[in-house]
Amino acid sequence: MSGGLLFDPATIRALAEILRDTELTEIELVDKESRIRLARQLPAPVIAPAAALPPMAWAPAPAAPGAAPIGVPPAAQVPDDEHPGLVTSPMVGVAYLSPEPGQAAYVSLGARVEQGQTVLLIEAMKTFNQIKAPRAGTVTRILIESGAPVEYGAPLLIIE
Amino acid sequence: MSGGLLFDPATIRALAEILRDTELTEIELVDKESRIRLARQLPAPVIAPAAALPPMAWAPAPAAPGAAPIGVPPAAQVPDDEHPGLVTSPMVGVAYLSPEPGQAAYVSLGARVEQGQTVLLIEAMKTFNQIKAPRAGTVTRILIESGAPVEYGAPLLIIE
Amino acid sequence: MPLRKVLIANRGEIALRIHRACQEMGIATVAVHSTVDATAMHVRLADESVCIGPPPARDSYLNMAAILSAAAITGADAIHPGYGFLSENADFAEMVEAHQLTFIGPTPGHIRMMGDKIAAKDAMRRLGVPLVPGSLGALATFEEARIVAQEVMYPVLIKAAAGGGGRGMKVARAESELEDAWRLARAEAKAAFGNDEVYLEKYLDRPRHIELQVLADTHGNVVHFGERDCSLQRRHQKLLEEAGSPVLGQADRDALGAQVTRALRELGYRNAGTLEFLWQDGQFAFIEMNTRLQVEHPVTEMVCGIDLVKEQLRVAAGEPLGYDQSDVRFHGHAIECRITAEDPQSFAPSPGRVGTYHAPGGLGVRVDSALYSGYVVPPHYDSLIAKLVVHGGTRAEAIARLRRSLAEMVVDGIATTLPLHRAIVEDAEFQAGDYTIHWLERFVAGRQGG
Amino acid sequence: MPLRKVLIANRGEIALRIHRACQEMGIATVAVHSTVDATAMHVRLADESVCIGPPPARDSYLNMAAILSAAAITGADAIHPGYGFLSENADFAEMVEAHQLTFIGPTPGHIRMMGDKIAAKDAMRRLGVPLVPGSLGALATFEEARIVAQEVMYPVLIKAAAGGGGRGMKVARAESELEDAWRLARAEAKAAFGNDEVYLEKYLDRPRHIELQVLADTHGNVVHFGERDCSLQRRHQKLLEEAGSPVLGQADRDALGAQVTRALRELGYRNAGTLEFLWQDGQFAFIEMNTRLQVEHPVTEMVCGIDLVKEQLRVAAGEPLGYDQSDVRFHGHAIECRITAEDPQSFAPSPGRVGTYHAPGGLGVRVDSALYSGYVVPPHYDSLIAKLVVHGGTRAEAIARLRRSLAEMVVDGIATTLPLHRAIVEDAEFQAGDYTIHWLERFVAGRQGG
Repeated sequence: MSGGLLFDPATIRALAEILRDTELTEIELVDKESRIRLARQLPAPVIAPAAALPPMAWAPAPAAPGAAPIGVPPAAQVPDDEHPGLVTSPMVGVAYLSPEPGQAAYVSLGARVEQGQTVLLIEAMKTFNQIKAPRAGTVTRILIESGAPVEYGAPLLIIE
Repeated sequence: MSGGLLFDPATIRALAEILRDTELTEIELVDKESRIRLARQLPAPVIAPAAALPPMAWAPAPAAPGAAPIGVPPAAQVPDDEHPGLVTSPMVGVAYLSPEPGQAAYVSLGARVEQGQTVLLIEAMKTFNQIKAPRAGTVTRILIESGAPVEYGAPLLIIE
Repeated sequence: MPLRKVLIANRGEIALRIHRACQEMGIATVAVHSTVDATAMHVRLADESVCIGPPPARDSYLNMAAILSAAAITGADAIHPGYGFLSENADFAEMVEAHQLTFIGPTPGHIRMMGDKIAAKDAMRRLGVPLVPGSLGALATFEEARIVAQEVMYPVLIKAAAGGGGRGMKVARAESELEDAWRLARAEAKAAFGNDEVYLEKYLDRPRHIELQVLADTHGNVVHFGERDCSLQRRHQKLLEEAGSPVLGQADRDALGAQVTRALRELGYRNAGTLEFLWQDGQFAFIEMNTRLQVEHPVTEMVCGIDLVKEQLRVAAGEPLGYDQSDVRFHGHAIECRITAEDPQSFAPSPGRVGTYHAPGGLGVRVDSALYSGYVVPPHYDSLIAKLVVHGGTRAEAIARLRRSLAEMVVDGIATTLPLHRAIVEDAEFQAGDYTIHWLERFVAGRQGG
Repeated sequence: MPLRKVLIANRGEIALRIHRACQEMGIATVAVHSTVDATAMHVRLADESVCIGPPPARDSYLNMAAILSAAAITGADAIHPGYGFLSENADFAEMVEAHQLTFIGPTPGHIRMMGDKIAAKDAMRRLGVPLVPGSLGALATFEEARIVAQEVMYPVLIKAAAGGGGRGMKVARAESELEDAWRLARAEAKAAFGNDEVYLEKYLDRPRHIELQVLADTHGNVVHFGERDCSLQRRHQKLLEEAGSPVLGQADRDALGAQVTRALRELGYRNAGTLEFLWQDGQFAFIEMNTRLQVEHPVTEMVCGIDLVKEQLRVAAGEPLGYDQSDVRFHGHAIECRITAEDPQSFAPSPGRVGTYHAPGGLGVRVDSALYSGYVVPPHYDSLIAKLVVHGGTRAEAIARLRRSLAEMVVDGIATTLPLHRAIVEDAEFQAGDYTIHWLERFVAGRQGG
């Protein structure tokens, strides 16, 4: 194979060394004709269950009634959290999907939005703050209900 | 390799560095012909140093003056500890190499001993207890001085 | 003669407890340990340590010759036996004194006297301490048992003279049950203790276990530090203790204390001791005396503001108490939870490696424990791994503090009784202080059923 | 009106401290936190939590709108500000009250008064509290400074009216140095605070820092809980505090306490507060009043047997104290060590991941800390990670207990000031209580040199 990628023991040893030195857990090289993948598990942690989670064993703080996104520990949050199109709350307050009760929502699922377009309101300290779309795109998820309390960083919408 | 993407150790190490510095867990580069992917798990174990060692950081207890083998934590003991020919103390007491002060030692370095032959005395509770060779062989190390206090399991001699 | 170096003939939290008192008094410590305890906390912190034998207690912590040799080679001038192991072994105390060492505890004679349950009761009866009504010593014949039972009234209990731990102990609720109880108790006593002597006493059906902490110096001064309520027991193992008892007031405390300190002064007792009583309907009945420090001594320390182990050390060095009963004041309320390495439902032992150990903190919280993260609880010894002790201005505050500290405490990797304690503090009867020595068995059974 | 749910507008050990008090009183808690504190102890233990902003304090813990919004969406009825952050911000207290929430602290007016050093001194002078001799308020001219300096006698100190943290503060040891000091202090004051007003007072060259803890209800009752000696400071940061002061007796305490409580009763003060004094040659001189809970409040709790945070909560709910000065008793001695994530020689901050955290235990030891094994100390906030507090029957016992608990405490993975505290307790001058506010700087310099 071109360049002798496959199976060259010296290459594999070299890659393995890199893997170890750099504390990587996986290296994968692929070209047209071949693929090489090295992986290792980290030395087993002493406290196995603590490996992925904070070590304390307390139960997560229960959320307040009617305050769904409040008090949920980060570990329990949905993977939507890391979605590149995620719009999060820039403040603590109460989120509203429409300008006033009974009126139409700013956006609905599947709607096309322009950059800078108001997508919802957050009321904080009796002030209504317009939350604007950071980019143009399609609203693929609405993660809150109108009137829900939101904390800083709370996931609001996904615009793709 | 075409474009030099694949397998250039310097590139991989540089990527690994980026991965570490930025606390990413994965980097994937793809071009027309090839793909390179690096991944790592976050340094997971909460109490990493506890894996091999007891975690406490206290200094070892200082030995009493004139009581050399007493109070030495096991970790600090010589590798002789694990020698297959090691003879250890079956009791706490004071070890003597000769039957009485001024008399010749039971055994000397390099001496040949028979199984069951007395090799030293341990005084405990005003009683002198004969310590006998557990096997025949040659005395290759004497690990105590006459009159030294010894704890249970303390290394006394090596007979090979 | 002040103590310079104390050998601590114990392990676990109590060895650490004694080490801390010594260290704060400028007294050097010698830890003794079995091979499996080489990295235990009491060994790590001691000034010196001596390995005295392999893991089984009989070859190490009960090995008197090894312990005395360890004292000799380290030049210790006193031995503190802690609780359990050799702490109530009169022969050991005698050997310690024969080697010109100070035994931090009572005289061998008093240990021996109180180790014999009948002799102990005889002594206390003579000294005017209230007892459970019953036979004056061992019963010679069944007929004698029948007569005494009629006198004290049914239900009655037949107990092995050499007994302990509930063995050789039978209840007869009416005369028709007496002969069976008599026969079975004697058979069990013979099998368990090689001695079929039995005695009889009135059976108290809903007693509390209340004990009184005393301390005597070698100059004839005796004080008490009030009572502990240790009624929460399962199979005669105490699980949670309080000071004071929810059912006693200062007048009850003063009255019992006056009787007991007078008796011990007459006896010439020295050092710390605890008199255990059953209490029912306002009456105390002496059951036994422990001639040593107790596991649950911290609750007394918390309400009296004293350090009992330091007092033991001072008294053992010949110092006079330096205060009298009127100087002993009681503040607030204290509760101790014994956290053991046991399954909280089945009580199956759960030795092994502790993952994370996190002690609760803050005001009014004390933890006595030799645990640390990564410590391996060995299978050879008692399962007690930590004592969580809280103090509050009132019993209600102590319970609230206990609840929040139990919620903060983490012992990962092994099963512990923490969940059981968390359930107990939520129970309304416990909160009301409304329990007897039978309460916990039922509570545990209810949890197992539910 | 009893409090049902308290929002704790703070982080770290003090947020945990307040949470514990609330929980023991059956009051629900709301933790607020920055994104970096999502796994912090105060968040983990609180009944509810709200993320209020990104790591910088100005965007989270100092973000009044976010905190009030968090109170609104969680339905909290009161806010405890802890210490630092918004605790002495009168505008915040005002906003809290404007939102019909209870501010757990003094009135905005008193916070504002005591926040202005000159106004605070004017008030205390009027109320008969002793001050450092000096100018009555800001100096209009240099000539005025010269006259006052002659009156109070050199050495004198010129200080920024708006000052704090040692900035805008210059010593003149003789009249020849006065003009330089005047010019430099004004320039620094202008640069640091945008206000070049300065005042002058007698410079005390070897004072102790002694402060008095007070508590007032909303019914006109004021008590004090004695003094704390906080002389061990480095760059105006307290490192170790004691209650009581090694140089005061009960008569001194009573005399100062009577002056201060009378003054605060007249002022109509409410909730907790601390008056800070310099003390030299038997004379107290008021320097400032902190209108909040102090970091070092636990030493007071240990000697008085009270829970200051619970008292704050009770008083904020409108309850009367329920006791008077004669009910406040002092028992033994307490010492607090502030353990910070700093290099013990250079004091360079040392944030990062804690490996093993092991708190010392046993009798008379209290640890207030939000640390846990594996916790990452963020670089954005104060470096205080733990307060080790010990109590003993005497100062000597407290020091012995401190020594042994410092030896037991483990915080791996980051640099901490534990080694410095271990060195301090071994020092003969510290042991003798023989120190001023300059002692620690010299002690630290000696260690750095050596």
